[in-house]
Amino acid sequence: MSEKTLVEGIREALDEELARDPNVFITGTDIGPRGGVFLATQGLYAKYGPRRIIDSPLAESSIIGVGIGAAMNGMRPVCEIQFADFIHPAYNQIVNEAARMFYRSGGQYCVPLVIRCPYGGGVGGGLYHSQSVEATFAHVPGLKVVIPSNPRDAKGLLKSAIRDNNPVLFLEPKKGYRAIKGEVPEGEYTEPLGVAKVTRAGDDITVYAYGMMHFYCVQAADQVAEEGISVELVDLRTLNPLDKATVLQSFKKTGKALIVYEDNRFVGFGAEIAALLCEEAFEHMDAPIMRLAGPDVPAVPYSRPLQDWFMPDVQRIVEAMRKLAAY
Amino acid sequence: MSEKTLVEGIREALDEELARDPNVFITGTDIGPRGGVFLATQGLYAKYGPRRIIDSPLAESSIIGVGIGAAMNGMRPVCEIQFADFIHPAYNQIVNEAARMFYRSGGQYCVPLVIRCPYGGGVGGGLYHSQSVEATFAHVPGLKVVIPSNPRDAKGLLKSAIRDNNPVLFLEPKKGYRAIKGEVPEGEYTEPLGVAKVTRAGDDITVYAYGMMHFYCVQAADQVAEEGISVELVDLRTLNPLDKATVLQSFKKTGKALIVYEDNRFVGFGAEIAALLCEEAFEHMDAPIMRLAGPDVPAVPYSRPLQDWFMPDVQRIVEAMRKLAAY
Amino acid sequence: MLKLDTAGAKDHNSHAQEHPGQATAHSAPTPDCLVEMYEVMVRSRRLDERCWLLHRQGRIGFHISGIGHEAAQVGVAFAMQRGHDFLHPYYRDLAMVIALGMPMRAILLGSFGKQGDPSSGGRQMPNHYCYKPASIFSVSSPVGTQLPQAAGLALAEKLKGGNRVTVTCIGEGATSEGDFHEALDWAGVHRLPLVVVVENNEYAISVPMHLQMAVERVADRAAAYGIRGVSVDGLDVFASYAAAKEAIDLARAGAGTTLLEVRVARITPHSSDDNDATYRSPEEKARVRAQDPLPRFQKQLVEMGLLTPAMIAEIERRAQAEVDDALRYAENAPYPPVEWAMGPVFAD
Amino acid sequence: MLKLDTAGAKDHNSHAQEHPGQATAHSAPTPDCLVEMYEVMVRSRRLDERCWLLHRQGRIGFHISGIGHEAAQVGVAFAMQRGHDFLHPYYRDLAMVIALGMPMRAILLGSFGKQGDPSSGGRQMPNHYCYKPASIFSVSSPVGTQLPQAAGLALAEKLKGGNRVTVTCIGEGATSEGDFHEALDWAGVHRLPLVVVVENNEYAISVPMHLQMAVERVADRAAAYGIRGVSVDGLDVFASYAAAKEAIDLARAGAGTTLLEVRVARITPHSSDDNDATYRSPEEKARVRAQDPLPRFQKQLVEMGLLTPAMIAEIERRAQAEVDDALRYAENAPYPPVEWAMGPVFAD
Ligand SMILES: Cc1ncc(C[n+]2csc(CCOP(=O)(O)OP(=O)(O)O)c2C)c(N)n1
Ligand SMILES: Cc1ncc(C[n+]2csc(CCOP(=O)(O)OP(=O)(O)O)c2C)c(N)n1
Ligand SMILES: [Mg+2]
Ligand SMILES: [Mg+2]
Repeated sequence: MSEKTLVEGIREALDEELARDPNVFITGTDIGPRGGVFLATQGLYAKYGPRRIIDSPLAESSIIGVGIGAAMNGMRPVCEIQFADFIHPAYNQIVNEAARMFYRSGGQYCVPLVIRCPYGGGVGGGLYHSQSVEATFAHVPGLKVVIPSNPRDAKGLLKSAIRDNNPVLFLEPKKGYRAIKGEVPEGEYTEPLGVAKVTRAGDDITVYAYGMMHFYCVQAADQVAEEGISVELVDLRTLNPLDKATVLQSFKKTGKALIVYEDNRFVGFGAEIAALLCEEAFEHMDAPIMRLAGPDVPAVPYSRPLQDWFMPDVQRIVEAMRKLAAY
Repeated sequence: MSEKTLVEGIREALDEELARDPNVFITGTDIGPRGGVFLATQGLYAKYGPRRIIDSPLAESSIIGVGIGAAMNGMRPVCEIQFADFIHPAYNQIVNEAARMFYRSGGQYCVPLVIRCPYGGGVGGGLYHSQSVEATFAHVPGLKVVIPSNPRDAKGLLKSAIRDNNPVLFLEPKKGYRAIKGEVPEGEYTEPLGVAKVTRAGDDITVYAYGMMHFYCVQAADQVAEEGISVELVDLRTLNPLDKATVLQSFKKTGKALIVYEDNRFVGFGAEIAALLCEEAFEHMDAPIMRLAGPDVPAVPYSRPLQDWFMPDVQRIVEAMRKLAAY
Repeated sequence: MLKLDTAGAKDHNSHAQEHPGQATAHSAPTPDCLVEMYEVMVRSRRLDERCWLLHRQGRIGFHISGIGHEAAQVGVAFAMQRGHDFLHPYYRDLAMVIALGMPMRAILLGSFGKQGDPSSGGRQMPNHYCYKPASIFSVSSPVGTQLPQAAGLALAEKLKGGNRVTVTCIGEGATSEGDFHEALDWAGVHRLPLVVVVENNEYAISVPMHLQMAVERVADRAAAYGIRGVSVDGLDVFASYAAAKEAIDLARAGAGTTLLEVRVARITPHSSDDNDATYRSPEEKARVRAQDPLPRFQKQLVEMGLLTPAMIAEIERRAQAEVDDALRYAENAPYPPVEWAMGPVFAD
Repeated sequence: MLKLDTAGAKDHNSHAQEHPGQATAHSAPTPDCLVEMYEVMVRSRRLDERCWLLHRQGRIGFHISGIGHEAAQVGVAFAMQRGHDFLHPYYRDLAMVIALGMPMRAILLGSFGKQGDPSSGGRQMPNHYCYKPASIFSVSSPVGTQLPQAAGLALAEKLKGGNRVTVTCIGEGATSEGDFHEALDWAGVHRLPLVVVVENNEYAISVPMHLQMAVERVADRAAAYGIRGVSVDGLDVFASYAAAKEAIDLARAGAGTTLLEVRVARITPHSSDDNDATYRSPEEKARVRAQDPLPRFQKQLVEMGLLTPAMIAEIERRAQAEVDDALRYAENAPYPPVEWAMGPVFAD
């Protein structure tokens, strides 16, 4: 084992899957010699060449559409969308096509396609390099949505995603690419899709998070632990299909839930968690279900103080944890 | 006053606004001589001519993009997307552009644009002529989302939408176009955006709905009334911005909530209502918050029994009402 | 046999071993082949007409027609290595899918939304063909989406060193969609083994060509992508076949993509939901009807001495019998069980 | 003065009464005009260089550059009726927005994300220009989206019977986006008063032209839309001006849209986030640097006797002073209050 960054975990997964399966190939803009704008594909072009690492025209709908076609012809494409903000032109191919192909063809064709996509704010990216898109896509039946929160999961989940026979939107917390470090086992291992993980056991409150917000929640939980607040932390990891059992189980223990996400709050993913809990675990509810989320303005503004205002951070999570615990 | 259908209410609104304001024009496919595939624009081409009723190329992203540009140059375009299923190619122009323009230009440019769009199932439309898209778009700050449930509101809300200085997604329950009839006042009146309506006062349970499902809920409420269940029915009418006050007020009275929507259940609009209630009216909760919604399969299947399986209907609403009342 | 099998999901997208025997190249339409083409046209036409009737009778809920497009479709289909080459069609391609071997029973099960419908198991609307045994991919309603996918099929074929050509079809109206443009950029850059057939019937539902685009010929659009553009009389089987054959041969030989415009006639309303009297005059409709490619092809074959009145009658009889059989079969089939609506949503 | 005013939302999109005096046509670049063009190029270049420096110093968070694009931009801008005609630009259009009258202070407020940034009030990244007093629309990050919007601006102008021409700019890479295609279909069908300027620097970040499209010239793409396509040396002010002037005059006269390709050089990395050593060799970079349009234009004007060493020095002095002033101003400006993040999200 060795300490790696999140982006290194992703790069290792890509490298190993390219080596393992000749049907895997990567496409997207700047993923070739440039190695991707976040260097997730660095070195792969030199190693696997232009037939496996294919720089695409600047046209997201076709990056996905071509991926769907290639997948239906026996390949396992990994398509990179440079920023989640730029997945929007591909919305039709993802939602109407990739997600529905297996169902609509009565199972004749499946679409083993991975869409890798950095998301999230706090990096000075302004309105269009900061967006979170998980709620939008988690709403789509037929599409798996996966978000890793640490290098180990990043590698193991991405490998599972590539081997999955369904389209998987793999959202990578870009602020965590280098900021989040951790042990990554060498060589072959996978993490299953559709399984949440209790990353910290606790008794007083349950906090649900994923991606960068999970990273902050770990720190916040450490902080409130000193005050005697025992936090159970659930890393959702896969948003669709959601691991309902793990989500409900923790809540039944603590009776108090906080959901943290940086996407816009209204109709965000946290709403589904809240709805699920108060629908299926009503008798265990000991407090209002709290959401700490990005505010309902179009996206993260650029200017430093404005960005800071937008982003949930450790301090705000601490405050929310305290408030919930004190209820 | 006279009895009209929902689509007639829409047509009247268009006609009156075209007559009232020379900056209003309509574009989309088949909205010209054909009068729209649902005849919402029937007769308008003959009356206003090809400079005001502009049949577009078959290209949704540009239908919206051209609308945005025209709006920024002083017009009030009403863009028709033929079916909600076909709004997906325009997702980028709607979300990244129309909804963000006012905010991103620091208020220099606003986008007074209406996107009219039939949505919903139960019409034998199969996977791609039945979709509900309200949750996806209600999540987008900067975009108003309006859904009328009756002819009077259809006319009054559409007139307000056309006069609004923001992009408004105006979703029309296509199954209700002719099925829903009601009184429509002659001539000028408007209904305000952002205001929900208690369409039936009651004491036992609150039911939240919109569009076609509201129509069914009225019938279901009648039915259970005979059994002594008193339903308060809230027609949300505008999903974003949501009329939180009315939503909360009714719940504080009844303590029991059922949300009915035909969109896929998971991360659907009902999740937001549930989250809101259990976050801000926890002390009033007397029962689990129930959602009756479309199942999480890609969309409404075509074959009759499969379609019937998918669609919430009066009978299922009645059962849900009974179950909630009995809790 | 037509019952859909969703087991073995891991093999869904593997094409290599299927129907190797069906791969048949037609270097030129032999006399036999011409008669077969004619028979496919007749079969398609009779089925199509029956569907219109069934719709008027309220027995099926929807129909969208290929009437007037058959010559082009048959020309293209017979230029393919049928069963081996890929087809990513659109909703008007009835004659094309029949030519590739999709059974009428299968098609009508779709029209009725009945159990066993191989296209989608009753999930999609009628005429949304999908038939893997004949290498036919799933028709989507959102127009244009098949183009980038077809480019992807062709790209994968090239990467794998395979020799299948991908043929995809689209209406002229849908060439205004961004997906058309994006797909052809890939096609040009990678010289993909792809033929994009534009079935130009001059209308997108009610919107006439001149409001869709400002070019004379859809084939003119090829110039934007560094690919071949060819426009032919799609009412003529010979012209359609020759152009398609050349395009497919070039694609297979590594010479890249052709944008092949076939100029056809939409003799019916857009679909059973349409009323074309709102935008086409009776005179115009009569003019379009007069372009019918079926009598024209019949006349050509008769003049060539390939068709006799007896053969014509026999072909008609067989087509009617086939339609009758398929209709009985589909109408008597049960509806799918509701489990078919439930999924599976995900492949294993 | 640069403080953003969000009041009076109802008037946001009314353009008729603004700055009528600023409408100045340049039928040919007069000597004075040529010198002014040169000065704009110098001003843009000095500001641009300073931004790179500021970024290396960690004083600003991001910069994306127009260095190497200035000749084309100035040529186009001076062919416009500045302030009257619309510009829907993209992120590289620094020289263009300066030419249209956007003050350096305003630009640098954006680079620093400071209060008063007129482009977006600190919400957008640097170089996402928007300046209504000069009829400049808001730059978006998602590439290509400005094209349908520009078509819409032009369509509205035509519907209203106005005489503004809309100019919009885009990189060659972004012409692969579907929005490019869809917009030009409208432009062709409605003969819109629109000029689409493609600034072709042969790279989309790291992706070279030959992997983006299979045409020699982006202007070739015009053939798909029934519009004019013109390709000029965008390193040359005269050629750029002449081609733009003709295109704008034609657009204003009702002759429709031109797709104007200006072939330029991206002398810098894509942006301050890029490292172009990963995909361009030192030799290639040297070759690109040698194409610098600024010394070329200076030499031309000197040879024409329009520029003297003294004038050159004075122009440099003024540009440096302007940059220094703007930098002081922007760096000393406060950050926006957090209320600026909160909205308003909706117009009244
Ligand atoms: C994305 C999308 N937008 C709109 C529609 C509705 N629609 C179905 S067919 C059609 C016209 C297509 O015209 P064309 O491409 O010329 O094909 P044709 O039907 O004439 O063969 C339209 C607008 C659709 N199916 N998909
Ligand atoms: C829709 C979208 N996809 C990806 C990006 C990321 N991106 C920003 S600029 C750029 C390259 C643009 O190249 P080109 O259009 O040639 O313009 P240039 O920068 O060379 O002037 C890319 C890929 C984006 N901004 N928007
Ligand atoms: Mg057509
Ligand atoms: Mg470029």
